[in-house]
Amino acid sequence: MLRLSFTQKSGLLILALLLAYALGAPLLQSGDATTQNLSQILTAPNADYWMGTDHFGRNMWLRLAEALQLSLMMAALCVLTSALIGVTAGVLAATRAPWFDRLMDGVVTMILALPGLVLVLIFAAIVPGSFWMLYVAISLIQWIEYFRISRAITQRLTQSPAVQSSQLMGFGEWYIFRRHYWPAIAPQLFTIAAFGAANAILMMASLGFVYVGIQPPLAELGLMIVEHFSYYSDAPWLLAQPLIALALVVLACQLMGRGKSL
Amino acid sequence: MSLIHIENLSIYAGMIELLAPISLTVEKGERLTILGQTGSGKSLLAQAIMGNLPRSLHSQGQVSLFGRMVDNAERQAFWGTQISMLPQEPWNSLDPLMGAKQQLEQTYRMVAGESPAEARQQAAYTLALQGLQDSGHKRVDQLSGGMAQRVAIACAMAGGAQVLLADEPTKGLDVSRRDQVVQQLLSQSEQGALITITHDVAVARQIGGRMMVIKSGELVEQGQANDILTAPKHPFTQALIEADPKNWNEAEGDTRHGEALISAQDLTIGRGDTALSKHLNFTLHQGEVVGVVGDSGCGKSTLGDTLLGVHNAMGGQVKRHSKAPRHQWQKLYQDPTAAVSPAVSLRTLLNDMVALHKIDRSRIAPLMQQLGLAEDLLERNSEGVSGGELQRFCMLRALLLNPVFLFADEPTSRLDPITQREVSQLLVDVAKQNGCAVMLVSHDPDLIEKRCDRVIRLSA
Amino acid sequence: MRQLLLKRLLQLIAVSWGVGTLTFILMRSLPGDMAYRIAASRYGMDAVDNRAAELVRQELGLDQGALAAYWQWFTDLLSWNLGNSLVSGTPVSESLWHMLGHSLLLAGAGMLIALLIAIPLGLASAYWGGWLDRTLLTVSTAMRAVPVFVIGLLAVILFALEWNLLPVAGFGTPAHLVLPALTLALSLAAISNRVIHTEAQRVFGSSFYEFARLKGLSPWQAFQHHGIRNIAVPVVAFLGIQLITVIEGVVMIESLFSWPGIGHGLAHAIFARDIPVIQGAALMMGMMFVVLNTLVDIACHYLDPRGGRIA
Amino acid sequence: MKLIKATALGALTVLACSSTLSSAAPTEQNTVKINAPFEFSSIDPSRSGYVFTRLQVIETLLNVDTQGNLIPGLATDWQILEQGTRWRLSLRDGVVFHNDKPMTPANVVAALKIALQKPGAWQGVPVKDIHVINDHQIDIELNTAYQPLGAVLANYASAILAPEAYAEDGLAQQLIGTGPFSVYELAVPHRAVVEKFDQYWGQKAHVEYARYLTGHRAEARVLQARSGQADIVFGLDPAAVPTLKRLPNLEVVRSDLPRTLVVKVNASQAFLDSVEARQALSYALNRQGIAMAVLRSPEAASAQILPPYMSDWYVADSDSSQNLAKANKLMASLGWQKNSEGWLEQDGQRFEIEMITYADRPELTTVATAIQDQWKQIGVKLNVNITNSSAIPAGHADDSLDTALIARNYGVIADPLGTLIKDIGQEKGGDWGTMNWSNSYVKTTLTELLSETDPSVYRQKAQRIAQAIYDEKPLIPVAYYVQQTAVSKRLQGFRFDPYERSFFLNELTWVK
Repeated sequence: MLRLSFTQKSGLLILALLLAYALGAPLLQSGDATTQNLSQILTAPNADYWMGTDHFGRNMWLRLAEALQLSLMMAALCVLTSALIGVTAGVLAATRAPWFDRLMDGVVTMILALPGLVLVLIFAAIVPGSFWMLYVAISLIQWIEYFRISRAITQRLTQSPAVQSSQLMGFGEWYIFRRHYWPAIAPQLFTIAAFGAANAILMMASLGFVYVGIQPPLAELGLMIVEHFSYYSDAPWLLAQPLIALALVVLACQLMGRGKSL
Repeated sequence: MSLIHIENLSIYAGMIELLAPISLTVEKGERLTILGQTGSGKSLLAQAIMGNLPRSLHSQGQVSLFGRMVDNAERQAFWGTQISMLPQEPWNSLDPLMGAKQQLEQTYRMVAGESPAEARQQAAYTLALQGLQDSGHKRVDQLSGGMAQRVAIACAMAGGAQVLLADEPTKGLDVSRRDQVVQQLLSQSEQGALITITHDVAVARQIGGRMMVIKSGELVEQGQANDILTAPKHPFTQALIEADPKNWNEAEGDTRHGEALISAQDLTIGRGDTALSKHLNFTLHQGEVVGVVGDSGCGKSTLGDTLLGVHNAMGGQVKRHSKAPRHQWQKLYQDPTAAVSPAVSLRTLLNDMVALHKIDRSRIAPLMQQLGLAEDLLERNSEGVSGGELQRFCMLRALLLNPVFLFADEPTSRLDPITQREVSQLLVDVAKQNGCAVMLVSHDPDLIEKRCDRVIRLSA
Repeated sequence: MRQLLLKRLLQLIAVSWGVGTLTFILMRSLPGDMAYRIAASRYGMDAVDNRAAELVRQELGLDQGALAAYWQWFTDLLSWNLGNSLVSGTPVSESLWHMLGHSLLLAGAGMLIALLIAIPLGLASAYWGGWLDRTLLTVSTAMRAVPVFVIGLLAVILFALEWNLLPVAGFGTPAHLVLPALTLALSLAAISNRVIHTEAQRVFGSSFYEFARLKGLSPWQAFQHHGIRNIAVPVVAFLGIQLITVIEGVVMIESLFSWPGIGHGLAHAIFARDIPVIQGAALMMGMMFVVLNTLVDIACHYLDPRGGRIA
Repeated sequence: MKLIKATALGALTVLACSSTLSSAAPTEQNTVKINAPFEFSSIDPSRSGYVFTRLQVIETLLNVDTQGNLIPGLATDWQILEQGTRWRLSLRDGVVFHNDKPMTPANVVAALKIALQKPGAWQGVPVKDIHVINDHQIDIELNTAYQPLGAVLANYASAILAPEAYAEDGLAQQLIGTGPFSVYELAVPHRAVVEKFDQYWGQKAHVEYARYLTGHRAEARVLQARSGQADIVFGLDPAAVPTLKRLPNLEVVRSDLPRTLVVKVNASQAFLDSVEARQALSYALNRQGIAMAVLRSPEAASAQILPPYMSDWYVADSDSSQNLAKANKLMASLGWQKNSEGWLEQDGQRFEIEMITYADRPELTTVATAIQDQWKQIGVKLNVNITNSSAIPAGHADDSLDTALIARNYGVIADPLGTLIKDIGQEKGGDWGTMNWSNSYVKTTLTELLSETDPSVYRQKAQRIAQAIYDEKPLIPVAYYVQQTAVSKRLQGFRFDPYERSFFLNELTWVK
């Protein structure tokens, strides 16, 4: 259904590779990401530790995989929830009574009053270190993007001849949504979803940076970058791994989002 | 000394030849019209002459202006001062953020080299000449199509160019605006030369001078305009001329029709809070074809929508004498591609309707055959078929609902002349066979004359 | 124009009330007893004990009912008295103005440098295209793929440590401003140079621009009279949207370079549960955000008389 | 139009710029730049006086030498009369405040009386009255003998300020002290610049200015040290120490201080109320691994809360090595079996506890993560919750706390008895000490020691208390806290105060 441009295909490829690594890694090496080995800290990648060990002697091969799993899961969950809420609210705002539209406008202005990160910061401070509170906060901010796009498209389509003719022919609301609104919204959704996923991961990493995000021992890319920063001179690869992983996963999402090369 | 002389100029996209080699000369004071269907490579010829072909195309052959052989780069120096071109969409060729007068002034000042005071005075004079003196400050989005076209022409000639190339100058304009623009072109290029590119036979007839007819990149006929128009030799030219509604044969004017279907009593129609037409009284009968004509903006489409119940009347009322259910009052749209969802194949859309209204499938094949719709057409979606085919598909869908009333809102204005003739004929015949009343709207009085039993004139 | 300003004013009031109440509710529901947190910030981590917390509770009346506290806070807000910081006791508005000055300085410098980088690169890549366009595309995509604090970390490693040219953190001399502003500018320019590129390409390819050339205007005249303004309208509108990334970037960069701005203050106040400072900072940020948006709206209106914002 | 926007922005930045830049007289050459993790939320001695005693702006009547013995400060000597209920202090003469006014006994009494009402070190001291005796002596009368009073007088909360320094409500609004440095410029909460005070009674400073800056982030402080923007950096993250050691422009000073990383245990919590459970948790700790890999100082591992040089309180034979077998046996004896996922379980309940710690000290989060994994080896599920340090006293007050990882300084008051009484002596234990530990012997003996003068009896009782703490493990020590400080090589004569009372800035000299 989706004709992917070259950039989107390369994005998909990178994402597939990362997913394969994230899910495949635990199968290739036994043990879990939190077992420490205090006598083997900061070892460079070698035979039995393919990606070396971190400052607790934990196996980076498994730990990075777990961090990637967390980021991808957060991205997927946030995109799904915000898309669901955003599109339904958008279509309803465009088709239902005007007071609903004004109400949604008020809510949106309120949320947009503060940059997303500040709001998430406050939410994360309430229940520090909980994945679910972060997920709720990020989705709360991201649904607006979907709301605005779907409302704009639906508003334009309600006046269009196609919808008018379907109404004249006696088709119901659900059919009009399925045949007219959804096919127009869907391609746009893909772009926003891809960028939404990228932003969700970036935001979670940023919160890790300000020590409000995830609590130990959970592995998270942003927190890892901060923890490993002080070892940058005697174990540079330790800092490089989460950095590159984060850059790749965000790059993959952004490439997928870019139909034509922006 | 010829103003323009071209020796077998041809245009290629890579290896494919878009325009076969063509030669022409235009002397001082001469007028040349290039006639052809849309997409036959006419505008490429104009761009080749001017030297602004898109990067992906390249041309061969020699072009000499004012007796001197010039390649693309040198020709740019001639732009504006010696030769000037008017691109197709006038409302796109003016800067959206700048007033009309300001743009004209600017051309006088920078191209003709006049002092700011002279330029301002000259611009005011030219605009007054065109009757636009009070809309000088307006921006493009505040001007009508016709007004924008006239400002664009003024700008094109402001540089003092002797030769003007006009590419489809009357596209999308209604009849009265079209004639005004043609007159302006003729007067502006009195001393120099005018090359006009159009698909509208009526425009060609008004301009006169020499004419060349192009069919899909090939020069098929050339000579004096009125000779070709009165006695076309090439079959394609004949079909083109006959497609002009002026030459259609008269409708039988059959006055038999069933009893009253719907009538307007002292009806006032309008959009938003502005009333467009007041105190309309008429009655439509079953199987009758009624035409509605008037300049754009006089409420033709609003009248139809009010009858259909999509818009509510501002005054008076619409009385329906028949109990036919809502889905038997149908509408055909000006732009079929906007009225049919491209998301799925035409077959699926058809199946949706059949399922909704439990239509007996056996009726589809004969109707499609009658409407000249091939079976495999249904596999494609609305963007995969031509404008004519799509309009006929809309008619199929409407007819399957056994409509009692069909409001056709300029159904053929977007189609090329030949298809326009076929589809409008088909519409009237099929409606009459199925006893369906038709209200046909168009801005072309000839078309309405030739197709309808009765005509309602709306004044702006 | 007046109607636009009225709408923004309404938004300002709604924002201040909304943001204020939102932070008030959120902070009352924070886990951990506020009195203890404040005592910890006041008397030092190890010395805080129940006696100190009890003292703080009486002194600041922390145990008065939620509604009474809210009403009292609301009346204070109307008289623009944001109360005193629970921790340091200094009036909130005074320290916030001080912080706001730093944040505006950082945001202003960041956006200025971003424009200085993005405009020439965007226009050049649109006009010539080719290898310049491709390299810019890859660099911008890479830059957008990393969070702003990573750019900051790399800048610190490179400039401050390896070449030891610039100070790492803190404030005072102009040299302190260079690294944070540069980090913010790079993260902004990565996106805006591509936007300028797309808008410039749209204008250069549009028929009114071609007609201007056909009318006889030289390439430079066409660009000067028709190009600049038509490109500027969507770009300025985009700057309005980019404000969100500016403020979010500022919060991250301030905590990385410990630049005493409002973002840093907010993050720190959240940790210390200093409610008045949090409300003040969130309010100030909300207002700063709406005011900056209004400025962009005015610029857009002035640039594009048609009123509608293209972006 | 584009021009207008650019100039508007430019003007804004210039305006903002001028308002923040202060043209400080101190220059790069004459200022010692100090960076530490501790903010001073106000200038009142009771609140963050420790910053200003360290910057040697304000001084106390008594001081403490490196072995923890009391030595003369603003008071030349002190006698304890009438069985410890009257302390007579003779004041040093020739001491001048920063406002050039001489320090009189009346000033001292006034300052002490103000310090008395504020929370902190003076809590629980049974003071009857303080009054002037003659032109160079004052008396402090107590209701009952209070042996640690000397240590309280050496605490920052009892610093002596000039009368003009105090506002009516007793809060200091200007720091007019007696130290070798006076305040030059203050920006609460994170920037202070002090200037050499020429009329100082003791050893005058060589360095002209000193600038104190709070650095919240551990890695930002390390960067300051590396790039030379700070001459002295306290609170170094142990992880960065190896890299800093290799740098030519600075040296890393390691110093032991009486601060211990301790796991505070709620002895009334369902799983932790038995001694065997606490001993099992202690055996499960790999103290050598933590000391070597996390704290980067192998000999810091310790099974006792107090350092060896506090010999009265140090139990001779203590074993700090990891012993998983013994730990598992102890847990089994309590009826815990490992379930399928490897967690200990007993009649449907999993052995799951929470550990609270705070991020202000970089080592705490890393040590907590290490403990979490080590306790996992014996099946104990530990959830680490990093929040603000106030959550620990709050958890203690409402009994919601399971365990907490803290860095308790037993040397704030030179003699540990004072701290031990506060941490262990109270009925429920102490916010930063034991919690609901039922051992009446220890509580009664501690109060007796308060008035015990015979050293051999004092030592014998102290040993029994130390042995009880070591055996019943109401507090599970992990390691001694090692303070790492980076000092720039352009300075000479830096020495670190184990009791964190002073930076000894007046002993610093520039390397020529």
